[in-house]
Amino acid sequence: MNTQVSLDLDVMLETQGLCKYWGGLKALDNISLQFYDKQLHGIVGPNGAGKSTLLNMLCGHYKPTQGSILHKGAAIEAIKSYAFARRGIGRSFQKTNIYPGATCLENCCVAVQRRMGGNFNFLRSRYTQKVLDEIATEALEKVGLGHRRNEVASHISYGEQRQLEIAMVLATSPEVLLLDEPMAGMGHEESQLIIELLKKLRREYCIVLVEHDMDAVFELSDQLTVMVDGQHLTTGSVDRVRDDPRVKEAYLGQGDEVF
Amino acid sequence: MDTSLFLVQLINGLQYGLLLFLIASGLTLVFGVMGILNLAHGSMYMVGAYLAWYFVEHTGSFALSAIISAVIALIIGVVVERTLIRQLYRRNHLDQVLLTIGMIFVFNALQSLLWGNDPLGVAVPAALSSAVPLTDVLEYPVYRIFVALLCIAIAVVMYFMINKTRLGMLIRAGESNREMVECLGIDIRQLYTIVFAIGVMLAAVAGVVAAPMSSIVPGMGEHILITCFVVVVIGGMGSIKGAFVAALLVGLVDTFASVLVPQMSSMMIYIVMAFILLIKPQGLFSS
Amino acid sequence: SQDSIKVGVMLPFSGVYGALGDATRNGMKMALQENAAQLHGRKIEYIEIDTEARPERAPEIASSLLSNSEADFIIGPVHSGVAMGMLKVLRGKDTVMIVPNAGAGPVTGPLCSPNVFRTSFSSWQPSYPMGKVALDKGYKKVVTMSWNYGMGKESLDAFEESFTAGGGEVVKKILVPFPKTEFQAYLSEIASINPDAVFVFFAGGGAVKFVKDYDALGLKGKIPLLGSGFLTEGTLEAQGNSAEGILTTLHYADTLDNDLNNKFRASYKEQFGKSSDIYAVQGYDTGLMIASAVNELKGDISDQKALIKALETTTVNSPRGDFTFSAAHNPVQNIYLRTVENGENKVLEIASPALADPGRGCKL
Amino acid sequence: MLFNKRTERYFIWVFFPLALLMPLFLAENTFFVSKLTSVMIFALFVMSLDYLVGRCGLITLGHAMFYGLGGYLFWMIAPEYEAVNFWVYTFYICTIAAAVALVIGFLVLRTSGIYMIMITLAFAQMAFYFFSDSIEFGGNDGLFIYVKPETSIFGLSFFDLDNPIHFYYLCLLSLFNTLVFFRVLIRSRFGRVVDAINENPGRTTALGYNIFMYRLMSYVIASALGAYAGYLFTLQYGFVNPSMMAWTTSGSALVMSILGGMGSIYGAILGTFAYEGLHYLLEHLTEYWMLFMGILIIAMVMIFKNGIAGYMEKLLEKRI
Amino acid sequence: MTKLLEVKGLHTYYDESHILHGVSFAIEPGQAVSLMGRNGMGKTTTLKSILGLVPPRSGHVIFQGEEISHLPTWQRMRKDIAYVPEGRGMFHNLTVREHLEMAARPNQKGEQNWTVERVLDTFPRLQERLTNLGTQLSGGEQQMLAIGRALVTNPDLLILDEATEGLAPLIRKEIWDVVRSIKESGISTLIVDKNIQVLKDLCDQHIVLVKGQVVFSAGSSQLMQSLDEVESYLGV
Ligand SMILES: Nc1ncnc2c1ncn2[C@@H]1O[C@H](COP(=O)(O)OP(=O)(O)OP(=O)(O)O)[C@@H](O)[C@H]1O
Ligand SMILES: Nc1ncnc2c1ncn2[C@@H]1O[C@H](COP(=O)(O)OP(=O)(O)OP(=O)(O)O)[C@@H](O)[C@H]1O
Ligand SMILES: [Mg+2]
Ligand SMILES: [Mg+2]
Repeated sequence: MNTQVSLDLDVMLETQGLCKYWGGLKALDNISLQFYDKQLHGIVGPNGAGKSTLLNMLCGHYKPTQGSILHKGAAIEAIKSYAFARRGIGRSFQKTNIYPGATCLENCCVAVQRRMGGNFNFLRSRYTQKVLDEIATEALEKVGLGHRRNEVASHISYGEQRQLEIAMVLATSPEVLLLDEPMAGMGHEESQLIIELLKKLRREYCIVLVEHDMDAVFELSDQLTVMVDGQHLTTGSVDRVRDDPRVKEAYLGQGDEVF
Repeated sequence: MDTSLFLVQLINGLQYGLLLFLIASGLTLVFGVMGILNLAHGSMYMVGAYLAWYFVEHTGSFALSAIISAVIALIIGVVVERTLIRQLYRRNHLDQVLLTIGMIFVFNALQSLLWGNDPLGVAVPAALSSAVPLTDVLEYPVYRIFVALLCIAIAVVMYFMINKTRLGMLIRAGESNREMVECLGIDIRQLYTIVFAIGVMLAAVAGVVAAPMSSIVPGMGEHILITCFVVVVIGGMGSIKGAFVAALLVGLVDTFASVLVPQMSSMMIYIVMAFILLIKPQGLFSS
Repeated sequence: SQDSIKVGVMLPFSGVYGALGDATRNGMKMALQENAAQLHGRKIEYIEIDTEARPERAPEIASSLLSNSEADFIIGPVHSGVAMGMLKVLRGKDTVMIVPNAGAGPVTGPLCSPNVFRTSFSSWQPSYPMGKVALDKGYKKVVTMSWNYGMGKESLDAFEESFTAGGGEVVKKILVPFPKTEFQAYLSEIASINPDAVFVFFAGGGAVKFVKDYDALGLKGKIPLLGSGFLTEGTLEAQGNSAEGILTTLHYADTLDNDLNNKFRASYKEQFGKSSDIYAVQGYDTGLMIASAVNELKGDISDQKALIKALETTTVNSPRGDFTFSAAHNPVQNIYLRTVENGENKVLEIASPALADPGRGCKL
Repeated sequence: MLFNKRTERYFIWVFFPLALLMPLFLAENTFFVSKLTSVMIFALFVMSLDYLVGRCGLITLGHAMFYGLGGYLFWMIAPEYEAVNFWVYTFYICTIAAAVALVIGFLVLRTSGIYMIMITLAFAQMAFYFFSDSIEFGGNDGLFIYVKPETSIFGLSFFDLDNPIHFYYLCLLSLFNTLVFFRVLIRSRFGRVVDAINENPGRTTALGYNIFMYRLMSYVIASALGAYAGYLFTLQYGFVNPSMMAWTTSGSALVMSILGGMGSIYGAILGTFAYEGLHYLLEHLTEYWMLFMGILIIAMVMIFKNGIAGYMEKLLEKRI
Repeated sequence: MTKLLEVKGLHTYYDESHILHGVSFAIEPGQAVSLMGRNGMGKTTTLKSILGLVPPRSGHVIFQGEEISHLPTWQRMRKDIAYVPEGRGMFHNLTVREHLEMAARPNQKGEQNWTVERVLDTFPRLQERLTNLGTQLSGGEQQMLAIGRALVTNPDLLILDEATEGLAPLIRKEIWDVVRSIKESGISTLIVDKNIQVLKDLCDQHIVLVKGQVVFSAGSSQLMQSLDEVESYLGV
């Protein structure tokens, strides 16, 4: 275990012997990890290593074949998938997953409204609560989409949709942020924006970041886990992991250049 | 129920099931595989039966009549796809509901105009008109054995075509993402026209084949339509194997319910369907 | 000189019952045309509406004919469910309603009404005499079978009433869900019971399919098939050979040898290019009935009481033989025993002369 | 604003005043009043379906079950010859229908898409055969209902249901209220979630919504209103028949709602009036009305991309 | 020598919004060309206009000297163009093997250099997942499959839209290697990507889009000279 991580930090999320099998394929095999509050935990690994699968289980989208997930010490693997979000576990998707027909603002409003309550209020107009709009706008501005707030989501470009994706997660004000390749498809500038954003956020939330953009991962992670073929390869500080020869072989490649 | 009656009913159930598969086969193709909601499927079944009658009256030959009817149905299929269905691929699925309901009206009206409303019948072709004794009283008509074999043949051919051939892959891919298929250099529009027309033709062929065993009446298509949908959906959308198993299942359930729980027999296939969908919300053989 | 007489026609012209609607209308128009002289110069104006055999639309169409078109007569329907819907609106109203087919018992039973007439039959009528016929033939054990709806059930009950009264036994009563036409399972069951005879009520397309299946599965020739006459009405051509030899009872038969019938059949065939059937006759008699009532009132039908009186007392000189009306306004008529021979319903004998429906529950 | 589309506001300003005045023109001919009444009743039914299909994305082919149930329930719970209160029975019927919808919804909403269409159909067919096969419920021929409820609230009675004109106004009021109700519902925070679920159910779950509950709620509301429409229909002629529950009734309602413009709510009125109007005209014009009806339906699908409402919006909204 | 692809004055609209304002460029046979730009500048739209997926209101697309603007998409692709779309365009009801088999065909010249087997050799990861459905693959696996599916059509021009998005560094390198070898075998490529570091070495020609207009179009050497300018367009 990485010594740099001070032990007085709270364990926010923990997996114990987590397995996910698809038929014969062991997409995840006996993964035990701890995710600390106010830390950014990077997860990398070759394609098909099971990173998205892990996130999908942490957010309740898939049920584990075996093993358990603890949130603040309570086992949550059996609860309904929407209840994960209720407990403050929010996620973004690798494949853009938004409300294409609604405006960016409305996309975020749906997210904000969840925790503001009153969802079974049949009579109160959705437009009367300005707070909702404000929080939603704030989330959009954080990711740099403020100027697009009234644009219909399907009409903004792919990269912008990726930004919106993150804004929506932020808008739910989660405690845990599960980000699945948030930077994929974004331009350099936008990526920088997100990196800056994550730098700010990582001291406020427990963030799990899956990303193939190595610069970003190395820059952001407090801890880094490498997975290969559903197996846990190593976990530790960025420097230690980067120099691990097994990691180089399986994932980064020997060359100095990082693409 | 003694054993011999049980066996007879088993045969009846399978026979009915196979016939159902035949009628539903076109729908499996058009609706299950291609994803086009064609409510006028039943109408084409009806049109097939009427065409069979008409050409048997005029040519005297059942085989000839079957061929002519199939060709006419194929042409209707091409025309309908080219002029109407094609415009709707990009639109909401429900527009297909509206369109094909409009088509039902038109087909019904044309049937009434062209052929009147009297019930009609076609004689079993002479070559197949004998029967095999089953019990002291019951006989089993050779024609129905022929139909059963035909259904099995169609099922096998369809299964291979959809699941094993490149053509089948293209059709399935088209259901999933038309634009992408076109990006691979395939004329998806043409392909869809043809497959849709084949689906329509299968419906009409079912009507032709069923004609000698049933009565040809207005509205015969609408009665069978819902059952066809039941078959396709229980089987799981897009699965030929599923549709086949579901058709046999529905046939058996209906047959045995008729004799065992007659008070509930009309509800039975719906109860079975509800039950299956509650356990397997995507049908029996969904991918 | 006067306005024309408005005749509202509520029949199914499309769908499964379309053929019945067509024949009824043809017959009626033919009668009114032939008897135009009796109308005292009044023209007939038809308002025809397709009921699509949809009971839930019946009240609306009936009230349209009643208060929008202000029809003097409303003719219809074929389907019993529709009849109920019409009755709900028309009972006790000023307009005369004449039912040319629907046999539902209540129409001239508990729901009878002074302004409602029926020129066809009550479902009890054609089936009741068959019980006795079956007994005479020496059948002791019979299976009965029909669709599970009002008309079907009433027919089977009527048969059973007379059959069991004479010592017969109905060993099994099969009710097929309406409008299902998959009969194979039931026929297999009948074969395994192997009764002395089978009595059925089916009509239209279902009748065609039933008779063909009965033949195809080999039951024909082994177990005699008896039926309410609708089994072989308007369906013989489609049934082909399979229908030969079936025994049925009905208030009409093609080969009834009287002048009226011969003339009727010839001119129907001439006018419409196809053979007439019972539905055409019922329509024809409806026309006759209107004509004779108008004649009796010398063309003035404004007095409803008088009109009803005139209708009640007419004797209709029908191709089926003369008939009169019972107190409940149902025909009192002969029921014939027929058999199918060479594609025609041939009369064997009168199964029950001047049979009147008991009119149970009617307070008229 | 409650009615946020200009087209919808125009429509309301044209339709409801006209409908209010209509009986004055038609006083001579009560038939047209009752015809309009029954079209409005059906429009109410279509509207509830439109909400379900167009706004919630829950396509059902079993909605007519509740339409029929509204009628049968009234027959079941109303005493045979005593006077009953309309409002009280409205409450009873809607509540019972809602309870039934709760149970059925609990089952059918596990599926989605075409599977849901079929399973709703399955339940509706079961109900249909249940009523048409049982003699106690009048079987295929249906039942007569002889009671006409009185409509007093706190001793004040505004409507006399025996009078077609009064009944007309009652239905008009119901239609208007339903329209407003759905608009309020759609605009509400609940409506926002329903819209979100319709567009992307997976994402909505991931945001922490229990989408099943929202769907169930919508299903229950729409079903209760569907039953209310059936209850009104039954009151109009005092007649119930299982064909009210037949899948063809659900099918026609679906056709009218697509024709009107899915999800627009007021489109349900347009669709129903257009369809019924055409039907009425054509069937009085020609025996082959089906041919023309079919051709017109086909033409309308081809021309209107989003139903009549969508077409009107295209014409009117542009000029803002 | 005729140009392989020539694009002249494309104006493309989504309903009323004008996205491309007269995009023009050309690709020589055998060249690799990069198309760069920030998010939302119209790169994808340009590709879709070339392929006819979003028909331009005006402008010409000329492929191997032949005007193809009027042709339907599938006929353009038959002229041996292959496309790897952004978002990958997987079929949810086809297995990995079926994805490749349905697409595989020799090109117009009758050559079939890329076969299903060769693709599977190139991407061993896919070999293991042959019976999975397209949408059951991990993001990266989908990307490999999309590229493989394009290659088995044996194109003359391969169009890649963000083809390395979501790929692990090793695989990404592999993909660039594949592109390089494709280029060496004489197939032209049109590459949309964000990674200017790789593209500047890999491609012979570079095009930069800003708000639907070509603001920079030149060879590699010129790119090196005006790297700062280009990077500012790209927001690097
Ligand atoms: N629904 C499914 N059915 C079967 N196999 C699946 C399914 N989903 C994922 N897999 C398989 O599980 C493995 C892990 O997939 P996962 O999406 O977690 O990979 P990943 O680490 O996120 O990869 P990438 O970086 O490419 O996104 C893959 O080999 C994939 O094919
Ligand atoms: N379907 C659409 N309807 C309306 N506008 C669209 C649509 N698709 C794209 N746009 C708009 O067109 C512009 C160009 O989009 P395009 O997808 O071509 O950008 P891009 O350069 O590929 O960006 P990215 O790098 O994010 O993929 C964007 O501003 C976008 O808002
Ligand atoms: Mg992934
Ligand atoms: Mg793009």
